[in-house]
Amino acid sequence: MPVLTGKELRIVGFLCNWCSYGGADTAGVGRFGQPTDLRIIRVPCSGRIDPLFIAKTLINGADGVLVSGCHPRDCHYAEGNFYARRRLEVLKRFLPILGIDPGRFDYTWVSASEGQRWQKVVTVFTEQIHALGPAPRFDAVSADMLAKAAAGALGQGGNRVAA
Amino acid sequence: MSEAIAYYPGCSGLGTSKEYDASTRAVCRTLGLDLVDIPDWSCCGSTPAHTKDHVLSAALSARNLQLVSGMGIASAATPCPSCLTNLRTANHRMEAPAMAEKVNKLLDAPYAGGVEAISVLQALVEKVGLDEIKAAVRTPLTGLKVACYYGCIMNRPPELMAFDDCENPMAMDNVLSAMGATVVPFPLKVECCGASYGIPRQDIVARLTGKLLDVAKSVGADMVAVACPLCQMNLDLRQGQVNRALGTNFRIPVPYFTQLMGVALNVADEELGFGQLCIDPRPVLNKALSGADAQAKGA
Amino acid sequence: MSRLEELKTRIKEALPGLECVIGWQKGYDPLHNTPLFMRTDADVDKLEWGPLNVHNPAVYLPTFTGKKVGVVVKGCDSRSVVELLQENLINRDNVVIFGMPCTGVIDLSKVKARLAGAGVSAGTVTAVTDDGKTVSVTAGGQTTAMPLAEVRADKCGRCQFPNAVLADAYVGDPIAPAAPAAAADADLAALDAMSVPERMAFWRYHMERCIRCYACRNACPMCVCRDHCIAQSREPHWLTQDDTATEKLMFQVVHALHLAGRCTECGECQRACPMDIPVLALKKHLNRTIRDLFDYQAGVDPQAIPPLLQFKLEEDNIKERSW
Amino acid sequence: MRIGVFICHCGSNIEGTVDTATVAKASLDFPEVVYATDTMYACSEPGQDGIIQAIKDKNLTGVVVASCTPRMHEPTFRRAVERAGLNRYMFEMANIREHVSWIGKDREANTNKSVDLVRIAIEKLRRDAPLSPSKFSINKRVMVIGGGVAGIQAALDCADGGLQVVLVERESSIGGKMAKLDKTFPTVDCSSCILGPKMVDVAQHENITLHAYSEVDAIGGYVGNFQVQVKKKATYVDWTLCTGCGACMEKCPSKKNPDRFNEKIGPCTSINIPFPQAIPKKAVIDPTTCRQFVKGKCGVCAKVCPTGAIKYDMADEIVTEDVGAIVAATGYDLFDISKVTEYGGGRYPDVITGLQYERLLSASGPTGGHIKRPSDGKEPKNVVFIQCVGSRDKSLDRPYCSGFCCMYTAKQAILTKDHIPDSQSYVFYMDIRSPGKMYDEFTRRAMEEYGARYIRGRVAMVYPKDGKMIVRGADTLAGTQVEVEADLVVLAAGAEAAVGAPKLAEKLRISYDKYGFFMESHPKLKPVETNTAGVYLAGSCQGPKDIPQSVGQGSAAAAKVLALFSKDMLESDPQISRVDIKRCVGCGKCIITCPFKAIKEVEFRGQKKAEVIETVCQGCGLCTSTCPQGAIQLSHFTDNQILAEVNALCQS
Repeated sequence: MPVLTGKELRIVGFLCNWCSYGGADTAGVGRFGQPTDLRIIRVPCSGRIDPLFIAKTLINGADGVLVSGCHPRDCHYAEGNFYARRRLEVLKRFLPILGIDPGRFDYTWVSASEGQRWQKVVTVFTEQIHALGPAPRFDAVSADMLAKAAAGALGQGGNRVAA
Repeated sequence: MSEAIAYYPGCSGLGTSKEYDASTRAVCRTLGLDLVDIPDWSCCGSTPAHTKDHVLSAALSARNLQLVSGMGIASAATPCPSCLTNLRTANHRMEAPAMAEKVNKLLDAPYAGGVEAISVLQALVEKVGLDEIKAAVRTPLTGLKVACYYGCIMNRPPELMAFDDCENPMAMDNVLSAMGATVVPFPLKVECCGASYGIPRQDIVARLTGKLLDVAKSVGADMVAVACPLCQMNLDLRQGQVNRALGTNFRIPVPYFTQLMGVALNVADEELGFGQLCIDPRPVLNKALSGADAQAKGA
Repeated sequence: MSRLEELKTRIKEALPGLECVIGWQKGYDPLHNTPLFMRTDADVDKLEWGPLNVHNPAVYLPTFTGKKVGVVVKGCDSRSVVELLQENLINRDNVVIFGMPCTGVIDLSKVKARLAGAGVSAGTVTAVTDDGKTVSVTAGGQTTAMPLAEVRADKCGRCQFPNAVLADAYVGDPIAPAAPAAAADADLAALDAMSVPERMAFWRYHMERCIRCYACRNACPMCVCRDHCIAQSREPHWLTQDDTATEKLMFQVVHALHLAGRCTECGECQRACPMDIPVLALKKHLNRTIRDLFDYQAGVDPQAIPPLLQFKLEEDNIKERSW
Repeated sequence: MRIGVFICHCGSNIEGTVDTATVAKASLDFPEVVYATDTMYACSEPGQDGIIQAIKDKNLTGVVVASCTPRMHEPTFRRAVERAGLNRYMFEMANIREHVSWIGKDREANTNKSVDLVRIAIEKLRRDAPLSPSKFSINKRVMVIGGGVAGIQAALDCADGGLQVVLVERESSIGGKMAKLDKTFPTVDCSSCILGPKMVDVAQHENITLHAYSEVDAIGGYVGNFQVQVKKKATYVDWTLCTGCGACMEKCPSKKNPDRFNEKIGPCTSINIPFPQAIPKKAVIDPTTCRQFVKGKCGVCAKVCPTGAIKYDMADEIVTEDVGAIVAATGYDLFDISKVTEYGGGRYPDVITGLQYERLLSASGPTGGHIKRPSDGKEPKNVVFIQCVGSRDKSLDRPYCSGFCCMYTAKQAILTKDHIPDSQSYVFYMDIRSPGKMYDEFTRRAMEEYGARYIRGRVAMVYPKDGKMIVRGADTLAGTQVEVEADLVVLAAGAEAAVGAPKLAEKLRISYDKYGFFMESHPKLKPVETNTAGVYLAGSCQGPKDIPQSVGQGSAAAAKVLALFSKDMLESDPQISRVDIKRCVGCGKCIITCPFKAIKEVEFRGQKKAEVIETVCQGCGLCTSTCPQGAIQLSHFTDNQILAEVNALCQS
């Protein structure tokens, strides 16, 4: 029973242990209520997050992925988030060419003391994903669209009129 | 030769500060700064508009900016700090799409942004440059001790005006130094003169302006150079009121900085409009210049 | 002495100190040149130069680790060599670079399409000649003249590096680069024109055609993991061997993201694809992003650190979103 | 693997909004789970005993506890499973309190989410491997960087504890900011009288090696085994010969240089000993003003020096010190008051900083302890103090409180009255922050006994008029504008990170905040530790501090060093990266990006390979996400573990 159908969407979070995971803890200690969709995977540092994890999560059907690390300059490991910032930004710009809405992925910085900021981030991001709705699945592209792809008829605006 | 700049004289430029307008045009022409008049420009709304309605106020300024945009010119210069504030505020407010939409509904032609509003002072410093200004001096103002008074809104709020130091601006000091004048350090250069309280509360203006004149005198200034029509009016026209209210005996000329530049650049006297001022600076000016002249000859 | 002969002379001079020199030779038919590994003077005499030298010989350099080899490069190939040097994947002391100015290579699929248009099969080619402007292909007894500008690879039309960016021996006078392309290449432009859901359909369609042969990877000069590619490993186990479009797309994403900031856009991945899947478009898109974000091109400066292996305290073009 | 799962109620903290019994039951469906139960307080003694008993009874080989955040009790449970005979790393936690029960009220959603979190913990655990730390020897010498009061205290405590100490000081004398102070609050005792003996102790302590006029150039190595290169800057005086007699200063013809020790309100000679109590008391030549250097001729000091110590051709020298721990005590610098243009600091000579005022008050200062204002040397009668100049001011990007300014301003108001009985002090303040022993009483004395007039409000501007400084501000309690005609204006300039602090932090591989202050490991529980093992903090380099706090931190850092060195061997954290040598192609991308220089290139059968230096690796995993072929894996956070978590969540 992974998500509550009709109520939740599948949102995966990758959080660095030192800042954002702690920020999420702080939000909990402060009883800052949040939507229940997000599932958090703890990693030592945002620099540990290979963009491929995010691509894999989205391609495999997650509706949203949220990454959060220490604010720039506050990295527990001094530099990890600086590398992460570059890699995650590249990934965010790459997703749409694959057919994944870039709004399904965001990254941000939340410190261990910023419980309220974490509450806001989770709330806004969850709303954003709900506004986008369940992610179209790569393995469930319609026959009609596939036929258009085979005929080289994509990108003629036809689909966008229909949508 | 620099790029063309649209010129927005403001309503005072056609009325109470004709001499500021005329000297600005003459000085820019002499320095090769191409000021292009904006056809069918309208009032910026001045203080009343933005006090009443931000959308209307922005629309009044945006109309003018839109006209400049239509001329294919990227910058508009105005001599009046109050107009400048309104023009820049309109630009700033319209960065918010919701505001831009409301404002554009009021306009005949929508304004898409992209026209920078600057002061004539900033245009002279940035578009012409101090070196060129200095090179153009024909009659150095040697011996003239002048206090530069910027007024309170020329550089403030700093995040909006984005020019010069907001507490200790130096642009006019540098320009008049380049003209050869001795610029005395004037600590109250951004203090308020009382502005439009000159009508309802003359006592306030007398106190504030009196302090400005008092400090200017104490630092040894022969005259106070200004860049704002309203400041000029308070310091010059109301100097008598100040004297009556405070029992003082000031008689300090208050020319526009462009008028003094005009003298140094050998602009014809009739274009500088010194006669329009209440206290004619020319006697003090001539005395200072001839004194320096005599000293130079004596040496 | 022609430039090619001069090049051969230079290679022969250097050959005694080298394990081999990599270049091109005539292939199994006149339309196809193939890689050449020169170990003797006789081998050197087989060296070819011209628009049929489509392969990127830099791909072989990492396999010679520890040995000193020579490589003949087109401008684009030289960028791969430089990128390999930038990444410490080959040793500068162990590679001797021979270069000549390049006026472009053909895109075999375009040539084949021309031939098909003329009603002849590419399998019957008996002769190919070129004069620097036009390629003439004789097939089935019939000669078809094709302006090089029309059948050359996309990358050649906007080539900024027709001369080797780094060479130990350079023959001929450097030529001027082409005008920078104003618009995106047709493949990328087509993707740009699609809606996001359409792109998903596009890749789903092409991934179903993918036979997962890894030719794209094997032809890529920057794919140096070789036997240790994570597409096939269990530790780490990124991909299963399931024959699904999802897994195949994930492999393309792995390939593309592993090339982010490293790809010199030589186009070998797409050229090698037996299914004509436009996998290069993914890399072109990434390169555009890298250029926008970091003002960087791979394989131009041997001293440069690839952008994803460094950072700035304040990034010029990355803005944090507000919440 | 035989996995046991324990779902904690945490009293009602979790059970209140999560059906723990259902979560336990659902866990039994997951692979390799042989036992699952809910438990009242997993962390309590009975709770831990229950886990230990289950491990023994059910032959468990791995344990998942779903309870609070692992940042709280992961070490607790690791020790528990270890007591039961398991490797401590065969354990995972699911955070169902802070991340579930405390942030949502929907019991169904929370229960469901808890099952998910347990599931990913199980998937991660299934790929855990036992890890054990390795041991390495340590060099029991310590370096203290910075010879202010915090550094002095740290050095003395370490030396008294029997450690060899290397103290590095940037200036030619130790003493730091405290040496410049006249008196100290709240006791008003003489600063140099209480600091001086400690400075002498440093000089005389047999365990302390002092490198004055020196800076840290480069740092290599890791906890227990650092190599620090110290640059001994050229003094142009052979200190082995210099006796500190001062004959050179008397005769030096270049006498009008701004004296940095006196905060540039007095002159000094080009060859100089900064103050009479300097340690070491040795002369230094400033080549930017010395006539021998500037004009190429003079040589007076060389002629008068009785020991022939002057060496005009001296050059910088690098010495390498091997140490096992480092204490950073680099202190602070003052906010540049000229940035607040409305106060005119830097433009008007009679607008000065509090530290400049200290020098005017000090008997060894440029005025011999008589308060004379810089412009005309007159004794001021009205002195205005403005607090929070460069503190608590967002517009200057200095939003923080510098902490000690309220107190030193009160002290200076008191001293002003002592020096000039007919004077009047005015203090413009925002709030008075005096939370320390006898501190609030002290500020009250300034007001009540010494008559300092405290005005709550900001000053809008300061300008000169007729030989006075007009200070205009708001009195927000009276709701009026006030103008004070002052003879002297003293700005309580805020504290900033020391010049060059970020550069040193990068050499030390420790974090610093956006203002350049060094980051402690935990703001409450690890205030003098950093995230780099073996590097500790003392004093204001971590944030503004007064003297008692700095001294306390100096001792605290020393205690940490002594505790570290109490063992002969150190254990390294085994959650570090490891290289699969078969997969490594030796490209060195991990070496370039590693923030800790913890990866080195090695030769293996003629091929280049990467190798992790176990003791240096901090376990961030940046290398793992950098390596394209996955050849370097962070233990306990391997690609396969994170992929398993992703797959567990993405299964529908």
